[in-house]
Amino acid sequence: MKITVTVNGTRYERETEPRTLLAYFLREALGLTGTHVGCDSSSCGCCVVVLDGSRAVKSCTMFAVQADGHAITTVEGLAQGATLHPLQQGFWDAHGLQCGYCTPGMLMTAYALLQRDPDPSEHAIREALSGNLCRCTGYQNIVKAVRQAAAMMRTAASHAPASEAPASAPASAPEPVAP
Amino acid sequence: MSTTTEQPAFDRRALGVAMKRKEDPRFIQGRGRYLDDIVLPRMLHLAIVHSPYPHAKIVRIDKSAALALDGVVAVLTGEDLAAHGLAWIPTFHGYDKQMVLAVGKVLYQYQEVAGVIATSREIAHDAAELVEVEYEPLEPVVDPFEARTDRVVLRDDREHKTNHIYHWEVGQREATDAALASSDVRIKEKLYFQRCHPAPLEPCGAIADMNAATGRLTLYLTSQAPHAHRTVVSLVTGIPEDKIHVVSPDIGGGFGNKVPVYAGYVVSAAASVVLGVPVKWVETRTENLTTTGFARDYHMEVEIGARSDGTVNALKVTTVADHGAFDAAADPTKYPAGLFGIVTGAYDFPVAFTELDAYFTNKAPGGIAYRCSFRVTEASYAIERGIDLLARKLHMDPAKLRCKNFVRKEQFPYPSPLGFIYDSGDYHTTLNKALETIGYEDLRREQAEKRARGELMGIGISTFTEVVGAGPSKHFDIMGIKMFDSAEIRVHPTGSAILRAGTKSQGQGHETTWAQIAASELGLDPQNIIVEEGDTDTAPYGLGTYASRSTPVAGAAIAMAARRVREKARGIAAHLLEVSEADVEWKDYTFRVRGIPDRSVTMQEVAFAAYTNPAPGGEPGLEATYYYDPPNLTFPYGAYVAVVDVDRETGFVKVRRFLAVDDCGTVINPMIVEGQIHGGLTEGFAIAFMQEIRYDASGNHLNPNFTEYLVPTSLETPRWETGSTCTPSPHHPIGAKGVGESPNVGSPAAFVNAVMDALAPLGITHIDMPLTREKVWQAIRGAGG
Amino acid sequence: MNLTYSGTETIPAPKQTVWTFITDPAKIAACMPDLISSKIIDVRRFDAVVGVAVGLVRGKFTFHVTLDPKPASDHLDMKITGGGFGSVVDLIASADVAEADGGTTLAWTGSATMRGPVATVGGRVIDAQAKRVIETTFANVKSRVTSATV
Amino acid sequence: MFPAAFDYHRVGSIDEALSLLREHGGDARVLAGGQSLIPAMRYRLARPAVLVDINGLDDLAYVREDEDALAVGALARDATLEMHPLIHSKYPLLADTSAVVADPVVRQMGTVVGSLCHNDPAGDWAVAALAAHACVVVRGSDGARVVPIDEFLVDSFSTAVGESELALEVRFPTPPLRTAGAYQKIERKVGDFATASAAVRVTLNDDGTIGRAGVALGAAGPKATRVRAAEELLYDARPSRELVRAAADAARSAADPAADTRGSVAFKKEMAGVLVGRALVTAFARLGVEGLR
Repeated sequence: MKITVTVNGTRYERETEPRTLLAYFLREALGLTGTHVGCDSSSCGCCVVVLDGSRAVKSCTMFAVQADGHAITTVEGLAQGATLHPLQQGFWDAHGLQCGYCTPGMLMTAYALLQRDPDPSEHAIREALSGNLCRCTGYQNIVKAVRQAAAMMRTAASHAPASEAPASAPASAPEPVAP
Repeated sequence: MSTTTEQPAFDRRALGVAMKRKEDPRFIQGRGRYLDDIVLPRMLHLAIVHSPYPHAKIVRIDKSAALALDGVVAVLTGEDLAAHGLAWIPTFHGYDKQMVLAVGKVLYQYQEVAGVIATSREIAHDAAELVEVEYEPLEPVVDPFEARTDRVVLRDDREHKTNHIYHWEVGQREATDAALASSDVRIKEKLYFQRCHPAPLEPCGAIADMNAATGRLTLYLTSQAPHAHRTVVSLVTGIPEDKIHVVSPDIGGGFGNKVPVYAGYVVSAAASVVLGVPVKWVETRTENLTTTGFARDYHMEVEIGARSDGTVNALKVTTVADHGAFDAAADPTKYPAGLFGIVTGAYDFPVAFTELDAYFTNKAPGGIAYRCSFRVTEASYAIERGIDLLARKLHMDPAKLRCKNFVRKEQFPYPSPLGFIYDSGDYHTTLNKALETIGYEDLRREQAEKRARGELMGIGISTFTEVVGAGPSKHFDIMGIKMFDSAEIRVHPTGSAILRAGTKSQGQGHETTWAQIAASELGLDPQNIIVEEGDTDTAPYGLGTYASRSTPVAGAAIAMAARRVREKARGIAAHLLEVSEADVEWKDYTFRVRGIPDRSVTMQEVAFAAYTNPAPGGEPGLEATYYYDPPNLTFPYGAYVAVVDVDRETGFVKVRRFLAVDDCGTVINPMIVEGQIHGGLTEGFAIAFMQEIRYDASGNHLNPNFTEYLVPTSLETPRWETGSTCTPSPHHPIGAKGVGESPNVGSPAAFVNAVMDALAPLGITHIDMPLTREKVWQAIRGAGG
Repeated sequence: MNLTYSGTETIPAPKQTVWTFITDPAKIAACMPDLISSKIIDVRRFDAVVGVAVGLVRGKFTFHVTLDPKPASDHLDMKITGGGFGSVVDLIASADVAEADGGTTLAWTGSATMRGPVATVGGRVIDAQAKRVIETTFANVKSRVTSATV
Repeated sequence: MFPAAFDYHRVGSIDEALSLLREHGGDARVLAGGQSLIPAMRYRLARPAVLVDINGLDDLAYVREDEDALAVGALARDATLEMHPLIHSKYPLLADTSAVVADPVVRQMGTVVGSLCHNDPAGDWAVAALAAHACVVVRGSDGARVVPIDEFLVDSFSTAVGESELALEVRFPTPPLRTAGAYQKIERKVGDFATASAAVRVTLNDDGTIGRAGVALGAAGPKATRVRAAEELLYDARPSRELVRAAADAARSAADPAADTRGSVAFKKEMAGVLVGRALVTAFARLGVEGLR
């Protein structure tokens, strides 16, 4: 089947088998290998991507064909050029990662969280991230990282002129069609 | 302190600094390169067919339906591998071997039976379903105590027709028995340390790429020990070692799981050799949990004898170990039960004895060191539970009992009754710090009040010592290869450098900490020291990263290689400063003329000169390699305190507080050390409360996925408190001891001790891990609570 | 995983009629629910392919059935091995027939052992299905014997 | 793991979905949230030949109150309820439930109606629906019918929805004044199915007696189980510790769980009682009746 998806602001048209899971489509058809797969039971959250700008979903529990006509944000779409997204900065500053395998999923889940709750409590963060497993960090520094990012984003939002996009907005405007 | 030289653009005190990790930018931007991210031209995919039976004869394998499927290139069975001499491979233990693909019979459920190679993963999995295998079921032996009877002997390939693998003992049996017999007080308890699995989030995988034109086999492996794997592959296949190139890319967690060689690695290699194209194998979570290295599975019985004042007299621990179908425990050759001899722990036992018998059962093989230095976790659990049981029996505060029996600071180096020389420690100071920090006296008061109200609150202590850093070549080898490690440092003309080591980070942050060690020795900017590991073509030979050995062994090699570089640099500095070498001293990260500190050159200046202005007659360039053979093991330790509340109605345990005070000697990067402790505590928490690999009586694996093998989420995981003391290792070049495993080694006993303390008013003394709601509830109910 | 089931049917027919019925592979095979095909191998053995449709799990199970009657004690053992979905199911069932008021009681027990992914992933699904296969088979025995007798 | 191949249809209307279901019968499955279906397909326990994807039917994503009920459309996600202000203010039983289904990421896709149709005996929504006396709107080629939840839940993994029918909506009756509920669940960790769960909903009359009550258990039988004995005890009685205890005892007796890796029969039965007790205490507390614990 031919599908059209907009990933990190770029439109892609690709042929895919209906049974191809979105995670594998992103990794193999688009070469976006930041999205990982760590289980078969929708348990680990390594594959979380953001659907249509706001919903964190497990891309191993969704078929690529379901994403036809939708927009996907992956970890590769977080940074604006050389400027890290506040969440990426937070994870780096607060040592919110070790092996890095769960990190993209954590980032994307946290990204969706901060869209709906700009100042989440520690409990709210732990709750929101409870569909993402991490074997290395014990989560504590991940929580710290998300709180730091939230603070950075609130500060940026309060200083940003109204016309400017908030720091959390994914790259959107021009939609070049990828080859 | 004043200096006339210009302030460098970086902090030269690289050691002990919470430097942000150099590897992180790629991981936070999705630009890591893990095994499954690698795609090679014409690459095929391998899927493996597994046995549903735990013990069965293979009557017939019919490949025809699988081969008929469009896109299927080959189907390999054990018989096919046998033709290449690859049906069996040696385990790391050397004295046992294991099947790659089953030949004749299967010995555990999910054992690999056939491999299907196809043009896509999906087709490979489609075809794997079509491989018809006819089995004739045999009676499974699931319980090691049943295996001990030899009523059914599992391994007909072995000369000795018995399920008994080995007997191991250390210490003085008679003296220990006598001391126990004459003790005023004795405790004896059976403790089962359950079978667990490290379950790193990235599963294991391999890409084998045989280039027929060059005759070279490149193996991308999720390997914690790439050099050892290269040697094993060479020995097994007969391919010369220079024709094998092992690359271990970014690894998504290892925890010991990625030390052994797995069937998928061998089958993909064999397939690539046969087919001449790259073959990728990435296991499913089910394959990871059912076939790759498990850990623990020790049935221990601990006995302690003491005087009535609490002074310990003797320790005896007897263990039955369940090793599964093959003895694939990755222990050093002379230590079949690893470093279990640390079982006397932090206590000054006059005499001790421990013995262990290992058995085959119809379960997956393994026995790997899961975030643990070779069975240290089991040993620490035994002694720390034992001491608590003794405290209970003596009606003595468990902290006081520990203090009474600790090896004292002035006793180091301390020869333990089971043969180790503890290098250093100050157990009293560390425990006291923990007790003060957490407010132990207040907690005991609160507990007394709660008990009066019928509430179940518990405080648990664990004051473990580890033994890590395997190890001195006199004692330690794996398959004959001595357990040294290595480093190579090349300083470039402009004062940046490349550092290569025989280790392989899986999240530990070597790219940062290795650079910090080298930077602190060389006065260079750690940001400009790139660290490379995992490529056997470029890195010096080393035994890899596991068992908390990287910092004690490779970390030392890095410091020593850097010092070699520095010695060479001193000659160049003397040339630049126009003085004799003897007049040049290394001070404040700079070469200075003795007595004239204003006359100095930096390492950058020396590096430039090494290539542009070498000393006449001297060797140009600035690099060194060091192979470090540690003189002793290191002994990191800690004092942990857990505070729990138990819900009487449901058996739910709430870990209210947990404090870990660790002493790992010199700290390279406190941020990374804290991260390692958080992670290790979380795995210890998981083991104490939920993680277990279970088999039912018929040999069915009950936890083959993450819905049944329970990994705690951010919501269950407690908030950790940490602290530290510092007792540097006297024999390590920078005094470091290793820390990654301490929290996983030390914490399970703290959790269990806390829960048993909570349940003490009900007379409950022990529940085996994991302490699930139901087990705690059953115990409370059984006690009439 | 291991599962056990049991039940009792009271059949308005003479004991011998019931006994003859339940020891006949062809008759028992016909009583299995959602039978897709069956093949009688000899007087004691048959193969059956049974459709499975519980919720989202749909597929076929292939069973090899061996009957082991012990007429002296009015007891029948049945060994059923087979599987589907890459998994194996072993069922051991037994039935005791006894005369009762106005007919015969057929007391049966069954236990199922499942191996492979199905057991843990689809345990709750397959549990329900195994139970249904066994219960329905014996319920069908009752109805067919009854209708043949009446 | 990778699903077996299938044909995929993304439908643009309910009628198109129904016609595909009619055409393919048992070979087709409806894909809504997919959070149970897709893992089952990855393990190849489910291998439908045809998937009928209804995710394009945006009209079914509603959560709204109409004249007599809260109507939750077939595409309303668990997270929609979890974050809905109306649910938090007026439907505490549903708010409780929505926060503990699977994990928060799965809840972004998983649907309430899909969960009811899956009818896993350890699922959450069926338990809440029983306690709330909900009903389900089922649409076939002959039009729609409204099926009370007790009839809708037929057996483990089996419902009253026919092969060529579509469940369109679940309706939770508008709670009378002074009504509250609660959902309690024991799970081994986030994301697990219930070891035991209990849902209650109670209405207090003006005189302080209890009007209609709903009490139900999860993971306590082949399907979500209504505890009629407890409902009868509550009806017309006044909230008291004794009453709560009696209702809990009734739940314990009514529970008929199967032993599995989550727990033994004895433990699950006991937890059924404990959870009904706790849910009642919570629900009454929400109505301002304290001191029942």
